[in-house]
Amino acid sequence: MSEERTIELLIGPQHPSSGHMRLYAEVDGDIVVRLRPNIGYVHRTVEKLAETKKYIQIIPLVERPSLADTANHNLGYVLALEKLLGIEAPPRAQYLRTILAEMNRIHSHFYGLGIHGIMLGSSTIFMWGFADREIMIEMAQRLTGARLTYSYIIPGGVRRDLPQGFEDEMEKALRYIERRLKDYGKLFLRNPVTRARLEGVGVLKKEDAIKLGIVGPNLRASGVPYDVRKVQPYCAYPELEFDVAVREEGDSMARVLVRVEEIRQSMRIIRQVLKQIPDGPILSENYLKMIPPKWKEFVEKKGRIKFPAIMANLRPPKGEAFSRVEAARGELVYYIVSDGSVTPYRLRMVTPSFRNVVLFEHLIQGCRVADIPAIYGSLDYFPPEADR
Amino acid sequence: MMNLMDLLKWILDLLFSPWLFVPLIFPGLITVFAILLFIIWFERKLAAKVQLRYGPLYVLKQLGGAIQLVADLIRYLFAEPIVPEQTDKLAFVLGPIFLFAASFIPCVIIPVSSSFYAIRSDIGLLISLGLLTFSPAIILIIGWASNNKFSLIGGLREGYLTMAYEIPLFISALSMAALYGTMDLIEMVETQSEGTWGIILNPLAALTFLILAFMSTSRFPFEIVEAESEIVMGPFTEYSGILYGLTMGASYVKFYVLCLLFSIMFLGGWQPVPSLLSWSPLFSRIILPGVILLLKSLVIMIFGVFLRSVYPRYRIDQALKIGWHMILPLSIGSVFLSLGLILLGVVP
Amino acid sequence: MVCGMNGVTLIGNLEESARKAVQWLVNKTPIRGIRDWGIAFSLWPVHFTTACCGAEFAATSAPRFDVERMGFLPFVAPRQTNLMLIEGTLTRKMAKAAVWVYEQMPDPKFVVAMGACAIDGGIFWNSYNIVRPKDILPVEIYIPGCPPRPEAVARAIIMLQKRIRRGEAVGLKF
Amino acid sequence: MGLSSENKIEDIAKKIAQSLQGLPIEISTKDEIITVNVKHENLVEVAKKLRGVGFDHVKSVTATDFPEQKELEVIYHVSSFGDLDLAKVIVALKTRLSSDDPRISSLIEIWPSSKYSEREQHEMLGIVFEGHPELERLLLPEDYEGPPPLRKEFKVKTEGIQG
Repeated sequence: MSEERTIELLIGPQHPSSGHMRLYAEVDGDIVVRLRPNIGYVHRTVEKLAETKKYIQIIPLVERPSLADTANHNLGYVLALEKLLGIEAPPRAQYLRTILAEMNRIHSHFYGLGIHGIMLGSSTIFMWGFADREIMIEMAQRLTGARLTYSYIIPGGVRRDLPQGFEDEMEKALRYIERRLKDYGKLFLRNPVTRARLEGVGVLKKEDAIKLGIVGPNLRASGVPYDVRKVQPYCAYPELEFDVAVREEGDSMARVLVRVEEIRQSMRIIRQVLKQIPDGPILSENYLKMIPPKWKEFVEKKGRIKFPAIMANLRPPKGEAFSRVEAARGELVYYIVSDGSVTPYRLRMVTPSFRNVVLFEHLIQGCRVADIPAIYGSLDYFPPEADR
Repeated sequence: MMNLMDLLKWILDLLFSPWLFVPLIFPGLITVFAILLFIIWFERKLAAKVQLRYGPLYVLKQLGGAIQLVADLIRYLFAEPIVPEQTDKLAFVLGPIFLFAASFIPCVIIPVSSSFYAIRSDIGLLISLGLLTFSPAIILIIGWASNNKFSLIGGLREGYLTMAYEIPLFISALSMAALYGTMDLIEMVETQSEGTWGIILNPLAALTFLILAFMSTSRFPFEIVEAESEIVMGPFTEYSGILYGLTMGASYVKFYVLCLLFSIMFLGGWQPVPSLLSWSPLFSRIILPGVILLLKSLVIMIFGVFLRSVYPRYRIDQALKIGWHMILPLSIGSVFLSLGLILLGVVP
Repeated sequence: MVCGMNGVTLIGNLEESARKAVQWLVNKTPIRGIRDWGIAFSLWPVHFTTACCGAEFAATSAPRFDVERMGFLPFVAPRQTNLMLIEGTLTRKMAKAAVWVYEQMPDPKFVVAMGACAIDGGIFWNSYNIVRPKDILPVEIYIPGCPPRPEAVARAIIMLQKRIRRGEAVGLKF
Repeated sequence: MGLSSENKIEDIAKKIAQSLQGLPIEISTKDEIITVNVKHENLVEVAKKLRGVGFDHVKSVTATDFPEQKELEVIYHVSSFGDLDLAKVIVALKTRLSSDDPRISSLIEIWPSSKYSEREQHEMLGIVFEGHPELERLLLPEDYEGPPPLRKEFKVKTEGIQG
């Protein structure tokens, strides 16, 4: 009779720190021998539904999977669509896209920080993370009119111009966040308990990170300076100065610190954007001239786009397009195949979280049970984004 | 009329007889429930303050939601008590009751003042600490009886931790007993009233005792047994309704008892009683010392629950390491400190 | 079951009679009022995020909206909670878990469906992998929006509190 | 993008062509994407060569159903993390296979990053990746029955007018 040493823990989908997924953990004593993620609990078939929807209708659809990081998903899709259509947004729209993407990056990173806090047991960091996230959400709301699902970026431009007084409000918000980041350092990042829990836990080596195709802050924390914004700049990024946050350690702490550094860099980018933003239209000339003259006046006065009728039935020529953007959680890839009709023939959307799923089985093996949430949180994994 | 007065006097006498007063009123049952209601609400309020929000409020807005716990208690009472199919039913149902009782019973040993107590024993300290060691064993049983993997892990965690905190806890308490030359809680306080408080004499023992008190009642950063984001609620995962209320209350009650002991050992207990107000024996014998003792332990408790908003939690192996590698040597050091103080003649 | 006691013989199912007695007692006016008050101010939803609305649900308990003011405290295990929020789309895989969790919760328990997806599929109405919560759970309140703003969630909680105190919410089985 | 980066992409395309010499492939370049069309029998060989050039990870595995031709197209979008010059381009490794019994050898040995993507395409389009260690259900429920959802024969409801 063989002795059974391990028990199988089913973590999730109803578990305070599982999110919308299940982890099968085989536990020997306190050590996790094997861990398999079981995803798909939020698989909502975005790729299939996209084949039945018109191009403009897909914008809200691709936002939904990643509710915490909608602007970048929206941007990635629109960039691919613009490549198909062969149009380009005017410079002012490019800058506006950049600012929204960076605001989204900030609040998404605060989201990750907060969730990681509660997974480690620090409810204060959860509350702080979500409180400071609200600042950026509020600013985004002024810009776009929505809290999370902006659908701000449309083919050829953006929906709205900067509201009045946005620059000053933003400067205030950024100063506040800078102040808060110091508090985070005091209470969380330099807290001896946090450091004991995170340093040297879940180390991802550089070779492994490259081999497994990890993306985003998780990749950069392992010493790979890959950032789509630098490697293949899009929107206004070529004209902006910022550093890629890289750390060599590759442990959970490094992943957290990379995110905090990215918040700082994003603030730097926002400041530059607000300083350098050029005047001009916010929608490509090709579409602007299709807006009836009666509405055109409204558009110019209010800085809000009334959709021209052509948008409802966009017909890109036959072909395919590939786009990649640096979303908050990493590189986001869209691949669209068009057959010349009003709906895409195939939309492939590879989200950063989906590419990071492999880390669960790679990193958590050999760790302790208590490390499961610590590592999970440090990956900033968002299950709906992975399942699509 | 006389009869009624007699009856009233009789009731009062009965109530203020130490045999009834101590277990029932202070530090016993009524105070325990009041403390439970207060400290859990205060914990939530305090955390909310740090976290830039209000915490419980609308349940009674005038008092800042102070009766939030009453509402929770009522809900617990009327919730369906679920005893899952495959549990060890007897242990499952009786576990929380025994757990609460085991945490509560040491209250009886605690004296209210030099002349008012239920039980006075030469080894009062030992008895109270000894009674407190029951609860980890019951948690272990609960964890086993629940027939849930998370509960099992939680119970085992408690088992491991018990070893790490119980031994140093006894050692640092005994170092104070050596310092005062007695294990009688009343004599301990009286020794402090002549000299200085224990926390100044032997800060090492005070520090270790406090940390171990946090550890044994799973306060942050040692909230490892319940660890909600890792093993859900640990041993208490399967409990619902009032049984869960008891398990949740038990750790607070244990913490309360340990804080009372801490105040007695290190903070001079009910000392100093202002002699100004000693016009009534009832007042100077019972109420005033009791209030002072309660306030001292409340301060410690508030400090303990405040840590929730500062620290995340340690991993079990790290906590064990802290227990065995840091606190145990420190507590042994506190014994030597006590011996040194006695040799130097600092203590009478 | 027959119980003999001092010559009086009670015939019937003891368990059922006891349950009836408890039910009678619980439904007496003052006790019922107290119970409903307690439940209304102690709605603990279970930590069970079904989809992306969870982001807004988390924001609801965060400082800016702070629903803990109403005694609303997201809690860990289904056994200790009495409220289930379907946060957004319910996929087929998740629906099984949802029913499972709901059955583990003690009575009285309530279900609130949050988001357009939880009402009738929302933007994913024609997806092959979703389930409508109303088909599998007794939903008490629907919150429209995609995602609903935290204010809307807070309003739903207040609405549920009012309904419980008026005795309209049917969270009780026994 | 200036002239220099255009040149770079052409350089890289040349490099790829060199390393893949002698194999039956077609290379074309559009923007930053270098498309390499191969027959599915040669896929592993070509992938190994590309790995040798320095393309170290798979960004996505995409399969598309073309019911008219009774074919499935599988695309591996490959790029590099180790070499940031190579990272500027993306190689689309395209191959076609019959949709009746789609079998293809898995590239997980060469690019472990394709693990989950291949699993997903397996359940979404019914492609069998030979040599994949755990070719199981990933996103769909375990008891899902029916054709693979991303095949064109699988229809979902659509709004009225489109029919």
